[in-house]
Amino acid sequence: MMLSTATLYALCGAAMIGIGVYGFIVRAHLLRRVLAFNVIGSGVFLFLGALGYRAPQAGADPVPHALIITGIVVALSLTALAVALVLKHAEEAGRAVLPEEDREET
Amino acid sequence: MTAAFVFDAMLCLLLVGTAVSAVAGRDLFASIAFFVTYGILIGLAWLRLGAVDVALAEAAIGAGLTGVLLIGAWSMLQRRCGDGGNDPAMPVLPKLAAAAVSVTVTGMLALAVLALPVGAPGLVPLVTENLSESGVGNPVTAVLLNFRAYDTLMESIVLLIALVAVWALTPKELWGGVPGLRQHARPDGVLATFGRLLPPLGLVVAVYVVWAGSEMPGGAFQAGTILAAVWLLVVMAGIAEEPRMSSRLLRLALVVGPAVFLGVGLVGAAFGSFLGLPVDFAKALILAIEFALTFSIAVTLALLVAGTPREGT
Amino acid sequence: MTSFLYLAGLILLLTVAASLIRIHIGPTRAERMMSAQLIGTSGVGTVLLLAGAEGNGAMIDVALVLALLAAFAAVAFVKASSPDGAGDPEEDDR
Amino acid sequence: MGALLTLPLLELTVGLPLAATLLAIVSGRFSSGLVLGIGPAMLALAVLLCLAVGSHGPLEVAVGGWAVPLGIALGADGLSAVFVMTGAIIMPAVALFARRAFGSDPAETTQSFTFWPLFFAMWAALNAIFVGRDLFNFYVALELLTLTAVAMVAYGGTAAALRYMIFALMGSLAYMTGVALLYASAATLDIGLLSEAIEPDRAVVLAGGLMTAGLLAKTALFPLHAWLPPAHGNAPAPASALLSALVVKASFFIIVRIWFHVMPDAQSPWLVQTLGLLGACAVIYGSLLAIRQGRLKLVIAYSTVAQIGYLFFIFPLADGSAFALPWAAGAWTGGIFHALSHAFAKAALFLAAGLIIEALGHDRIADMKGIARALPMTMAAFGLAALSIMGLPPSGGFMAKYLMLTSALAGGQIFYALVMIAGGLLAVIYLFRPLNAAFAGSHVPEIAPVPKARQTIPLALALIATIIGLASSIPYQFLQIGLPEVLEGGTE
Repeated sequence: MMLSTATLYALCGAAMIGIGVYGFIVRAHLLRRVLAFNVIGSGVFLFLGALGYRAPQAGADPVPHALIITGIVVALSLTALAVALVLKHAEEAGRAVLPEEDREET
Repeated sequence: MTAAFVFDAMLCLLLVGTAVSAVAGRDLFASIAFFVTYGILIGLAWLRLGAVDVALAEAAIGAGLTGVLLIGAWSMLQRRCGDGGNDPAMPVLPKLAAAAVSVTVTGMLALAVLALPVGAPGLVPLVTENLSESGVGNPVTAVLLNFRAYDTLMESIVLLIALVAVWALTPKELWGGVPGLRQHARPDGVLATFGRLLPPLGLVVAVYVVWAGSEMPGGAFQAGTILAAVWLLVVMAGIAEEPRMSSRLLRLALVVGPAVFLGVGLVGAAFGSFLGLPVDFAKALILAIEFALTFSIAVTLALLVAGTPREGT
Repeated sequence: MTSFLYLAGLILLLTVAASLIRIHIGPTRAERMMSAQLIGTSGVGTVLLLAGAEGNGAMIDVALVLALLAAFAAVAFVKASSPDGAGDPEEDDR
Repeated sequence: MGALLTLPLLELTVGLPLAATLLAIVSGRFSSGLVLGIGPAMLALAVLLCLAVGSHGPLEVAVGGWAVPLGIALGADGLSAVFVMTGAIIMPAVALFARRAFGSDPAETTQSFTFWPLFFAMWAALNAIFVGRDLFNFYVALELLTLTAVAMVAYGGTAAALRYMIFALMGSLAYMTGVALLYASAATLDIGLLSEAIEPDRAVVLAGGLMTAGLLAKTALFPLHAWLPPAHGNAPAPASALLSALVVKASFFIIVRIWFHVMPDAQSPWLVQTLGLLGACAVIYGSLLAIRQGRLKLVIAYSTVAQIGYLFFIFPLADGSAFALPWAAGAWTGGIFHALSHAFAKAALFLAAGLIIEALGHDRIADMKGIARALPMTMAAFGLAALSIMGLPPSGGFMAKYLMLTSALAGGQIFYALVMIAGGLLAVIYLFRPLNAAFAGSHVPEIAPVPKARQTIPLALALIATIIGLASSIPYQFLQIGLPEVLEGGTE
């Protein structure tokens, strides 16, 4: 069976969500968590956008596109606040890791 | 058709590869470089999915601004705290558990995708049917600024409040100062020259993107990001300084876009429906909202990237 | 013709893959950043090929924005590698 | 009365605080006075909204005149109206209380500038959720709410804010993934249309699970509660009051909308019992930890962890999956009642704790002997609010627990009845400790002066928490307006 473009990219989005989730759990460094958040976020958007392209002959569905643009801006807003918080925390605590997760370094 | 499929498969492979490297790599800076690449590749994926507007937003925000934000944060961490980005080690068992969670999430989503009906057109017919009433020719702009304008209004407030939230982290003694680091460069150096050459070009592109947005892909958020990048470039080249947080003019600049948007919405409420745009004036109103929004978004984004003031005056 | 454009795009993607390996190996930051910039350039090229393949002129705008913003990331990197994080490596010449 | 329907009531409940947000950014240090105008206006709007819903039943308007599924609808049933009203009382009360901390400096400071835009944006986001009908709009509103809440927590500590943000970020992503799946299944995001369009198939059940998991992280239901005590316990008192009283309820509100309005058919015995059990764990675990805290604000914060648990008893008790049981509507109403009375009581407790900190300079329970003699009005407010949290008559908390308890007994779910009784007893223990300390000894401690006018604010909120128990029939009747269909037939 030949995968349709929509299905292929939707599966790719699902894979990216999984990869991001792994990073979000495993990596304790807060800037890496911000990075993982962005990977999951774009995975979710790719997932939504791909599913809106299941009828290419009718054209891509513009409603998910609008939702995704809104979502990208919202994700950027959250990222900016998260980065500012991480920097402030690192200046206070010396490291960009939450105290309870500060185990031995590799 | 097959060539396109091979292209898609290769792109997906690269996407997964860069995502894994960005998340699992050891060197933090390399991870950020992978993430910037990842943003570029997603932009390509959006083009393959017929989403040119999203590709523009991704190219500007995902690959551009987020990358700059992360590079800046990496630099600050290293300089101020000597934090090179090393992670505390996680024991193997929790790592396996995390991998299991990740595989489960992906697996369940994949199964759901395969179970969804194929050929579903979504809301394409409804948007097409109502496009002539919306005042613009680009369906995505019609959704963003007319059909679902309420979402977009809230989104513009989200961006503004993100800046207020970042400012809320300002140390007491630095309040009202100049956001970010004090930038400087050799006056006749490459950086300063670059900072003089690029802005006019960027300005033209930004105006084009917002103007084109009503009929072609483009719009306020993409154009605002380009303007913000241009302004940040001017600042980084040491040609101009960020305005002080306490500036009244700056605060007016921040709110003018959302205020015009909300104002149009409330006037609409007085004449029938909140955020309702009369067909005859829809195009003019949408353009007015978009230009005001572009300006405010540009100022907000530039200050978001700069962050809180770092040094006293 | 369309197939040919996709195949050309595929070749550009292969150059992207090569650059990715360079980001991984490094070892200096400048090398990593330069390969990310190279990928930006390949990205611009790929966008233009896709615009041709799908006959959608609007896609060219994406290439424009990508090119403009890629330069911006490079400047941010140069800044970050200056001594105080806000300067210009050229200032050292003084 | 018909004229009410021509007013843009729903739009203004969101639009007015949004306008206030923008004004607060440009008006600088005068922004603390804005609430004097906006507060009464919002209260008037809430009253009109209640009148409109009371006389005409559920309302719905299409924003911009675009009908769903293309556009976005706003709507209000009894549930929306009651929550908007609760916000319209608590928000201005907290704002009046906060004017001293965030508005009295002659020069502009970090907090005196940023608090007010955050405050009004929080209000707009809350109301957008209470009158929302669109799942994606909920997402945008939730993110606005998260930004304001994280920033307010950051006033009290960066690490606590980061911990909160980590949970909130994961929560948003899970929620958004669910929304994506639902849109892909049904090509609409409107609550009403979705409830007709979807079948409980694989994608829909997964979407429901993801959205719920995400919202639970934001509501802080056990075991996703770890962020809440440091966040609510260390933020400035007015911020803690808003966070505990209203912010955690907003994500709970969306959970109720999803499972009782969008996909009641997808409720499975497995789901309702899991949510109920997590709620039970939260009640016991939160209460036990509240007993062990040495600081007053942490006791109150852990109490929030416990009280959130009760909210989720509505799932097993009002199980809408099979058919409308006679007691289902009672259990559902009891759960909502609990959310409301907890909002008033918890806001009163945190504000009272804030006054004690202002007076003593700390909130160590062991060192507040005799504070009741120095601050009688504040301790009266604390005691009255504590009654409601314990669930003793005649408070609103009693009414809520009574409704839930009778449903549990009628439905033969003895387990939940026992947990509720145990939770009440544990609440008596953890709230008795500060009360006991406050009334202990015979001397009047030295304190910084606290104006009487500010002490009346927590007292008024505590009185409302009591009055809604005494006059419970009005909100009770109100909550039956636009009751979810799955619960209809359950009302006598």
